[in-house]
Amino acid sequence: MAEDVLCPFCGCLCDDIKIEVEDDRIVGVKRACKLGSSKIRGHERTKAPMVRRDGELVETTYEEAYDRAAKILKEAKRPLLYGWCSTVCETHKKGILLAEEVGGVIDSTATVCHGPSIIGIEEKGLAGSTLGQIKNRADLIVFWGANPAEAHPRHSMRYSSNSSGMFTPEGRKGRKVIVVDVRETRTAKNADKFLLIRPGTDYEVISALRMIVAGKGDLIPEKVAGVAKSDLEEAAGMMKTARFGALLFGLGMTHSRGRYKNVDNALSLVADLNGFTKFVVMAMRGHYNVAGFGQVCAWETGFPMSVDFSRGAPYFNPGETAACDLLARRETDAMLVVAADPVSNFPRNTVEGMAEIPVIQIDPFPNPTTLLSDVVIPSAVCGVEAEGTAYRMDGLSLRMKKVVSSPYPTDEEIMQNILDRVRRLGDDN
Amino acid sequence: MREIRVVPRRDFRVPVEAEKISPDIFTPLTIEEIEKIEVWEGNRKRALTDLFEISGDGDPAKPEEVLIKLEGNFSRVKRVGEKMTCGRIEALDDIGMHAGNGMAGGEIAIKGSAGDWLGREMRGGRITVLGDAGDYVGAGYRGENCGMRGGEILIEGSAGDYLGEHLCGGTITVLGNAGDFPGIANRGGVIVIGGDAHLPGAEMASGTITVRGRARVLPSYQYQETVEIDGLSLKKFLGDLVDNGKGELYAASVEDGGA
Amino acid sequence: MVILLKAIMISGRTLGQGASCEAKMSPEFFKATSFCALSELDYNALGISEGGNVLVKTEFGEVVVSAKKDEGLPAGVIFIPMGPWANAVVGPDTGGCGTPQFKGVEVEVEKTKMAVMDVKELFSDLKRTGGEAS
Amino acid sequence: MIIKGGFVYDPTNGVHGEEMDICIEGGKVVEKPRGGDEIDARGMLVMPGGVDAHAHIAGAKVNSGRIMRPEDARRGIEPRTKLLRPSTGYTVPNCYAMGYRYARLGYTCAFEAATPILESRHTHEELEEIPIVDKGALTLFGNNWEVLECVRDGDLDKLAAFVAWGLLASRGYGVKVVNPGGGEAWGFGGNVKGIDDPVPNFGVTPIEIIRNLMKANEILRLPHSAHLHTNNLGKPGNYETTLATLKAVEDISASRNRQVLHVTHMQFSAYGGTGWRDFESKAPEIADYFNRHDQFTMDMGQLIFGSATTMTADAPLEYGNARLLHAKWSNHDIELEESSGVVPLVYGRKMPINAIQWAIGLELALLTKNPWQFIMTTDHPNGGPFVNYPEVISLLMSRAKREEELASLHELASKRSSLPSIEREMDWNDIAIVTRAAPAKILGLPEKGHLGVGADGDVTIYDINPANVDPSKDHKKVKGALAKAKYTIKGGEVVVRDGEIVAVPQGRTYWVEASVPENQAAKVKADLVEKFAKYYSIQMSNYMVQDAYVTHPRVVKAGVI
Repeated sequence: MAEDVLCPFCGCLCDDIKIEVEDDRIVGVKRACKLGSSKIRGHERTKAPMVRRDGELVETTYEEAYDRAAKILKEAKRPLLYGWCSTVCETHKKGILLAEEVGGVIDSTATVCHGPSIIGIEEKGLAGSTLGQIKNRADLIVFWGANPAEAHPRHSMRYSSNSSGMFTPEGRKGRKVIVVDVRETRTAKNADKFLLIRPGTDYEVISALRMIVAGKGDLIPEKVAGVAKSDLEEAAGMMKTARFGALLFGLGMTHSRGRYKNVDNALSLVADLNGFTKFVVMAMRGHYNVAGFGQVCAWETGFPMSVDFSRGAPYFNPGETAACDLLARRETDAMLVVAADPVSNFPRNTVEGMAEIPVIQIDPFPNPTTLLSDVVIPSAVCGVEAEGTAYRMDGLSLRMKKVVSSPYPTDEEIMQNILDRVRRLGDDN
Repeated sequence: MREIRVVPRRDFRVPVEAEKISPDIFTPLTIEEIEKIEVWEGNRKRALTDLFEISGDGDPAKPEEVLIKLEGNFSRVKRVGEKMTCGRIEALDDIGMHAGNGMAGGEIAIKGSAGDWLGREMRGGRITVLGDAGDYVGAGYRGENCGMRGGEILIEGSAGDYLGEHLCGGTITVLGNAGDFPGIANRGGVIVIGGDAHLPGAEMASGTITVRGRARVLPSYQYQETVEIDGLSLKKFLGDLVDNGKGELYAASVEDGGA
Repeated sequence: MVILLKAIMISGRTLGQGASCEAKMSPEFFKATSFCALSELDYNALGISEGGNVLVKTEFGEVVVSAKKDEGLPAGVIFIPMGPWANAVVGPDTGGCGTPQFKGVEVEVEKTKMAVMDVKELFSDLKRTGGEAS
Repeated sequence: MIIKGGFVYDPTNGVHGEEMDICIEGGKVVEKPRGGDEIDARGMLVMPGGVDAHAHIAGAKVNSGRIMRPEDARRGIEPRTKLLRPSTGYTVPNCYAMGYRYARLGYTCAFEAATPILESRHTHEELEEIPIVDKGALTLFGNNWEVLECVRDGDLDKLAAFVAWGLLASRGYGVKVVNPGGGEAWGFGGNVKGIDDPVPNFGVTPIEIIRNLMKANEILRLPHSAHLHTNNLGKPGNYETTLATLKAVEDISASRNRQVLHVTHMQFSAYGGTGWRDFESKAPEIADYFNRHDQFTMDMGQLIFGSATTMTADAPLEYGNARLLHAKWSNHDIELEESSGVVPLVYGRKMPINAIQWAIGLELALLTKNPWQFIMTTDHPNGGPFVNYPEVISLLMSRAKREEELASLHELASKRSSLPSIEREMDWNDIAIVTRAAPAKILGLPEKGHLGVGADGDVTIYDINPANVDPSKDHKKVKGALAKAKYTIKGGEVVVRDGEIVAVPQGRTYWVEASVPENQAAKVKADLVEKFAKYYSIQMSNYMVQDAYVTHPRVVKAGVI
């Protein structure tokens, strides 16, 4: 039995999982939610490395796959190195170095989830805390465009609405929960106050709340984006009178019209609220280590994502240098995908941009990206078959464990092998 | 006038960064020297002549007398006219992102459309676009609290989102529509939009935004009065009151924000 | 007569999508992500029969998905779980900040007899044109 | 290796500018080398490698600064080379730039000034990525629930055992105390107003926390003393808090041959006035106190005009700053342990407050008579980035330069401080003390800050001739020479030549392993088991920094046994 194992699924990065192991095989998973348990138990794997020949993916050796990957990256004028959310920070470090060496653009899945949150933070800063602070102190939780009941199943019990701590001994009973969303989600059904807003109106609703919080509620109209002023006043009142409030926002804010400006305004709302009480704000990060890539990339390059090394010096400008920008505009001429599945998660037209260029995939599992890849390199599952560092959604780093051994190399080893070959190609030139 | 023509030798897939296509750089150079100027095609360093055919008057002239004519498709050529202080650039077709970055003087005239970040952090001079412009016209770089500080941008077509974000001075005129959040965090600049706009002037501290078409106005703007400007009846608002802003917003018609 | 519903499409995570998203070639993932949830009002208005499919169209593309009722949705808003079916109708524009608008997409929805494509079929037309090993 | 004929300043060993050779073998200073390179240092200034005892260079809040400030990262960009990774940033440089820039200044050792235990893994991840220099991190204890409870219960031995455990868990080097009690109060948006203001919910006062942590520090005989960021830091009139704090701990004595308390970035704690309108310097009062009490040391926290990124575990201070300046604001509360804030700002020459703050730092340095009680810092990047150390040194060495500067500042810098009347100009010996010998002594690093036999082979050679350059007049030359070391030698390896990096070795990380009696350790463990079960959001077994995060450790032993 492996104890206190970290879960390699969502940004909650639960670290209390028990895994039963017999003969180096997982036979049981305890405490994990449906999502985590499903991943830890495992799925169909990509059995061997593959390269595309005559239009079909055929099995090959790791050596050939590495050589092919290195050659594609080295020959490209604007290679894109994308993914990184479901692997450990040790892989990120190697990936950033590889991006430097090949003069590429490195970007993470953040740019299709909480990238706008990071740009919002660049405008306003982030008044945050660790999750334990919320657990121990928060008497008001606001979920905005977030549905943890489906996306982060253990969040409410471990960290937020239903958790208990030093100053919150009653758990859910001692707390109020506000949910703001465009539909009544499972999370909304558990709320004390639910604000149903029209899609794409987050910014206006936040501005109205800021007006009420600042005591200027008399200046706003009776209805804002479909929400009655009285409802806004009630929500704002709950926020102002909380002893410790936490605004936890999800992709509802970043994927909607307004994108990073929605987040920007929400960060201002929280800063304003701190003039009256204590309030913190946090992005509900999706994958277990998408936050880690942002951290590593920031300390290595100065920027958290979308870094272009074409000219040897880091250049950052999502909108210009993010993965979807490059693909949608057909500006990149090769792509490495590590621990992510852009073919599923990017808009169709953007995926069509991938179909025009050589694609290398490093991932334990087959997925739609495999279908469009020219080199496929299977890897060990981080947090189950490989150890390393991951950052929880609140920025806390923890060490993931290796529970069983794997016939596959780790992502980190694969990156190193490609890096070595890229360097050798450089020497030949 | 010393006229220098720059013509792409082929279409680019990978964008070219050519901040040295600028009157200030070209001025003292002969054609042969201009051909050797370094540009970047993705991660490859190129001589200007590798990618573009250069022709025109060979003799160096005063910078204010230099005219650079960009003929052909420059839609993937970035940073043209960066930090230029004088002279003139004419693009006969489209131009790529970041044209006129940090420009301090002179003129860029674009007959086609312009990419994103046109006139980013511009300080002076004039940019005109006959077609459309992308997002972030006259904006600042990520995280900065000042975009354009001076000069003039005229777009005859429409502009994208975040027009004049963090504007600290200067004037931007768009004859067509603007996208979302024109004039966001405006700190004293002037924006005139001929058509429609979505949520203009969010977090505006000072300055003026005029929307001669229809605007969706934030709930944190306070209606003042209706005024007549250039024969058009405009509703005047004050905001953005979330930040105690004293900006002026004029709109010919207002979309119902309650819906 | 074909009834056309103009609606706003939201895509997002669900438990089922999450539990199967590391096994995207599996029937579980197909089941979890190739549907469209509609408000009861919209569902009935379209005249969808039990287990029926709808065609969702935008200016960017179209996709056939199965239809479900969801009492949590207001009329005029449809939901498709995050995945390739939803993304078939999301536009590529990144709004100047690198992120496509996955939520709040203007769509048209109609009843259809066409079948839902599986994940391989969805991408079968994207022929590889580069990157082959020699 | 032999460094021949330079003017050597090694105050620890009583060498004051004598022309002599320094020999290095096996990474250490030796009497005679067996061979190796010969470096001609004739006509040049030779000093031990610089030691930065207080800077914010690694960890969650530094990275928050980077993430919220792309506009800072774009300043100071240098592309990669065959040898170097790319550099970015001015106030919050990337890790590589930190190492390269310290080395170019002739610094070979730098300590991160504040790491919460819970987030120390992150701190070490960044420290590992900072090349060349040796480093360490001071661990935050001043708002930790276990500390507050030990203080409340008067259980000093248990407190000492917890400090030892905290140092181990964080792989930390010393005891950092920031706005004690204030960080906990900030958990509900409050603060403490002074050293006797009780901490909400815990029934202890800041001064009790300080006294007990100082005593625990001495029970454990740690190499460094307690390292204090005072209550009320950054507020007008706070010099009274600072002096009251010091007076309240005069009875505590050090267990080792060093100070009993280090008060950090004193510039921010030496303010007079009842508000910003009558804000004035009280540096003379502070310096006078230090001149009469040699058991205390301080560092400067000098302000540098231009862009800065303030970052501190003093979170309430940062919220105040952000609202006052309408600036970006990041805050980060750490469950059961600390809080912190980050606010970017610009210090202006014509801003009266900033101009006075600038003067205060210099007054403190020049009025403190014994340079061994003083460390030159900018509290990087709070007062300004460390790359400005040559500017600060040239100010300390030249009254003429100070006068030139004062003329360009808001007039209140001259009216509300005593700086214009201060004649003192530091000499090279003083500089060697406040940038090398004193920080090493104060941190308790016997192999750093000097060039005696057995010392680390960390040497800096500056291309300036102390025999014929008058720093008082030629302050530009001083600043220029110090900004780009002619040579920086780290552990016997030339890492900088002519101001350029030529080698990138991996430095070591200092941390302190302090032993405690088993029964005390057991008491602490029982407390922690309960805290993790009830309050922490992670498991206790996942808490401690693993060895994988400190690949080149230098473990210093201390403790009770």
